[in-house]
Amino acid sequence: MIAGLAVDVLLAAGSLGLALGVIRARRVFTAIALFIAHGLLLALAWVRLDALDVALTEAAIGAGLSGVLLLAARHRLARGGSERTTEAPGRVATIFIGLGCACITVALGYAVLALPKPAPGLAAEVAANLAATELGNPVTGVLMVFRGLDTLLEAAVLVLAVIGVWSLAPDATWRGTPGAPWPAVTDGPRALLARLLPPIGIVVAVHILWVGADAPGGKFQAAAILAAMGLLVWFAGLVRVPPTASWPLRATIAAGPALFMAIGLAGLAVEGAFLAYPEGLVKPTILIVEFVLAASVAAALALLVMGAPSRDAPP
Amino acid sequence: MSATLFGLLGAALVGIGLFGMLVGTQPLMRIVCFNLLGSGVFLVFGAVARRGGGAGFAADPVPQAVILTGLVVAFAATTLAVALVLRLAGNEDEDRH
Amino acid sequence: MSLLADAFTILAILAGIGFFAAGTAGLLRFPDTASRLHALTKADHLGLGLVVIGLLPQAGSLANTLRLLAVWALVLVASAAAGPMLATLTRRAEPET
Amino acid sequence: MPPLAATGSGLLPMLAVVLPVLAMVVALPLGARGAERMTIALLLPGFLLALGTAIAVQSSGAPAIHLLGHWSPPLGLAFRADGLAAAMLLAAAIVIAAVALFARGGFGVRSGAPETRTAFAFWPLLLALWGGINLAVVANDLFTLYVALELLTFAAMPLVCLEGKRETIEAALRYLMFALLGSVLYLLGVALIYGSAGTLDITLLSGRLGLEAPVIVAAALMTAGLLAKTALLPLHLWLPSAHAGAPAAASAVLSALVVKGSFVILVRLWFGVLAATPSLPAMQILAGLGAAAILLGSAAALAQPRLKLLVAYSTVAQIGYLFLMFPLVAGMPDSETAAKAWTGGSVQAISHAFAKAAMFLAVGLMAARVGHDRIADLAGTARHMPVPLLTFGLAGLTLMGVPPSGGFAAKWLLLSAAIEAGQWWWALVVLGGGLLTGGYVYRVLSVSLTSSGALAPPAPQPPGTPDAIALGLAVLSVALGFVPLASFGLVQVGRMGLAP
Repeated sequence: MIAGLAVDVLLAAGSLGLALGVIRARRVFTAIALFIAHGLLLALAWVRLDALDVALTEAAIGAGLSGVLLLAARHRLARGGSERTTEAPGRVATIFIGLGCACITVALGYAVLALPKPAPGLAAEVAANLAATELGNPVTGVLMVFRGLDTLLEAAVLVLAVIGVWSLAPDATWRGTPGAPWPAVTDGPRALLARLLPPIGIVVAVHILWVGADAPGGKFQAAAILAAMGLLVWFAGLVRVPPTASWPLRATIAAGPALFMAIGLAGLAVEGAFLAYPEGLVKPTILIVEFVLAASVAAALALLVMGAPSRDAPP
Repeated sequence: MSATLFGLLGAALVGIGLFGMLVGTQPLMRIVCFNLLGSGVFLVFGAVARRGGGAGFAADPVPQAVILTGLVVAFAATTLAVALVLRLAGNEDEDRH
Repeated sequence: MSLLADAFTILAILAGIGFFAAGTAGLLRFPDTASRLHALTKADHLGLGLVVIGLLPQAGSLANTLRLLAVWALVLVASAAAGPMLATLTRRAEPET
Repeated sequence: MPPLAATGSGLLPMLAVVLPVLAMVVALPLGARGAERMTIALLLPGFLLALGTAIAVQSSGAPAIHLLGHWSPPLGLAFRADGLAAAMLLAAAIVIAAVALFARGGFGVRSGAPETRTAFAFWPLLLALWGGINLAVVANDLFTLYVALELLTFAAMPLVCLEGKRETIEAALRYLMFALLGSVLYLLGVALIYGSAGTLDITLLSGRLGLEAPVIVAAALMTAGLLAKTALLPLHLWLPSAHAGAPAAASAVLSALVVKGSFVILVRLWFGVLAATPSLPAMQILAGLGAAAILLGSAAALAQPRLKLLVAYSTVAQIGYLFLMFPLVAGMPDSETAAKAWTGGSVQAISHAFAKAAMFLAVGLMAARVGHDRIADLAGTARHMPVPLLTFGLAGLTLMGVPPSGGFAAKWLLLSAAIEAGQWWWALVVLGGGLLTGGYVYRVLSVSLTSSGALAPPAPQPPGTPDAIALGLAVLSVALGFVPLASFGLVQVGRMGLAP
């Protein structure tokens, strides 16, 4: 109990210190590095909050992919030279903004303390209905069955984000390969990692996907790991990404949400409600959707990190 | 106990992230601060989830699932913002040449 | 038997923590980046190794044993890759001190 | 409130959400040409689904409800199309159809021609926007509404800078920052509401929340977030540059629909989720901001040198009218006056959608043919482009609230509700806003009607389909005023905060 509290306090203090470091940092690079460290501490905080599914996702997406995305962006901006900056607010304005933000924090903190006890929630409802989902992991049950619509829409949002990012490319290069090209490295640490890790990563991702039905894990975590492996190989210049015009690439991104929606519509035809799964086949159906969705989400996440096709020279 | 502590941490992160987003001058810096703000929001949600444990679950799975969805959506938002910033910088290069 | 195993675990982990402490001290006190990196990678991974060895008797199952070993191996690979990268970057940034 | 029960007609709004989203996903591998054809093919079914929903809701006098996967709230998610939702579905289907047909000129792909970047992006973005707005009006779960908000933002932001000009990219970045801040604040409020009540379903929440600290903080955060997305003054700073910089077809949907999505969610928040929370002071603040938006936005529009910016500032002002309904509905709940104000706000949202879409399309046509949009140099446009100018004028009538137009019906309802509620000051704002609107519309018309001008006449073009489409929308916005008031009863069906 005491040990747990000590860990919590250390985590919270560390995370708070890093967050303050982020906004005090003079260089963007420092801020990003501190932010990544902050994300890793948060992943531990999620473990302490008994949210292992979220912890995995936070580590993989919140710290990992976001960190890579931001570092790569800073790298490209540093080479390009000019990042547009907006005017800083004056001293008085800054003080007022600071006071305003402090007020929001205090009000929010008070609200958190004033939440009703015992806490209302849906844990009992989930427990009572989990058997019908044929799944052991309640979070996966919520994501795929009770709130399947949110998951479906979110997968569609990722497709939309890829379209949005690609649409930001200049006309001259938009049909090229996503992101700035990286030179191939044949030896050195980057090549070592790029050759050694992906097989392990893929095994881990498939494992996490597979156990996700009954234990912490699932498609988002698996997809994030797969995306990270893809990015590693890409940064080492070992693979060429197909151009944005490539049909197989586009079909890969769209397949997961399209299949999910098709199954949802089949549920409408057979069972009379969108996203109603066929009785007795709930778990197999969900597993099929999760596998295809994981592949699509992984592709979308990796492409989102790579960014719009650009003609930047290699670093 | 953990729930309250991390809920309060979330409240602090919201304030810090918001401040950084409002006073920041470099777009990339503001995007980092947006992510701090987002992590604070998710922590508050996580505290709510932890408090709602019961019926054999250590925490309420519904808000946990909602947080997962939210994390992925927030990441997609970050990538869009970064892509815009990069495009803006690239455009300036073109103007200069 | 289990008492012996527990004693081994405690000793090994304490030794591991000792190496972590030494590594951290080195990171803070050594004068230049290369020696700091040296302190970090060498001591930390010896430390982690001892912690992992200490935990092995507590693993309970073959799967957990393999997981622990995998953690160690992956961290070794990561630092083996990250160390030289950082070294290269510093050599570029602070030439021949 | 009793839990929701599914109705047979619930399929219609559900399909109205799912089909555009599915089409957006499939559009990616199909490419621009396939996406364009699919969008066009979906226009009629989409319209019929919306019409069917409206008819079902009107005839049964109850909302159309679909329970996803047969799971009922609080565990599951429900779609609930009440009268307001049905009316918004219909308006969205019409505006999207008009814009899609209009955009075939600019973003259409001939068979065999290579896929251009703008066409590749435009069609899926339009579909996503359609799905997003439909979701925002029918979803009955606070977190699903968050996803709807993000769907709208992610679709709208790339539309702003579709042409790739530097100032439009800057506008898009500013818009994205406002929008992201808005949705994250909204989400924070959602977390506190779940912590207070243990459910996210609006129907279940209504009546459950009192005046506790977490609820008050949540309401403030969610309102601030939604106002940033709706661009109510003083959070409107992103709107003019974003809406004026986008291509005409995109501006039309942005101004007509996207800002209405977050507005409808705000209505659901205050009259659904917080139905049992005393809220009149907050409502007066909202309406006060709305009044400021009407007056300052119209004045700013009057001062704009460029036509597109004028139309964008006019949106800032017209959004203000929507917020006048809040204190009027909350002030005398369950009264005839509240019903009047509610109808007034809804009709304002819909007639502005038609009028503003028409106006942006017309202005886009004029700017494309003249080569610029400087108001001072528009002399002679009346002779060369009579149809777009007529469109602008008709849409202007609705914005001013001149009888008999949809805008008149809306403003008249708001005005008389304000007087009945004893809050006569809002009536003055409505009148003043109308005068200022008249001012900026007249300014454009008077210059354009001058026949002598330095304007080198563009190659005379016969009025084609695009002109007719824009005109059709403007006519529709006026024709709403001829609809007998009784049939606006649709928007009263299933109104939140009323006795069931």
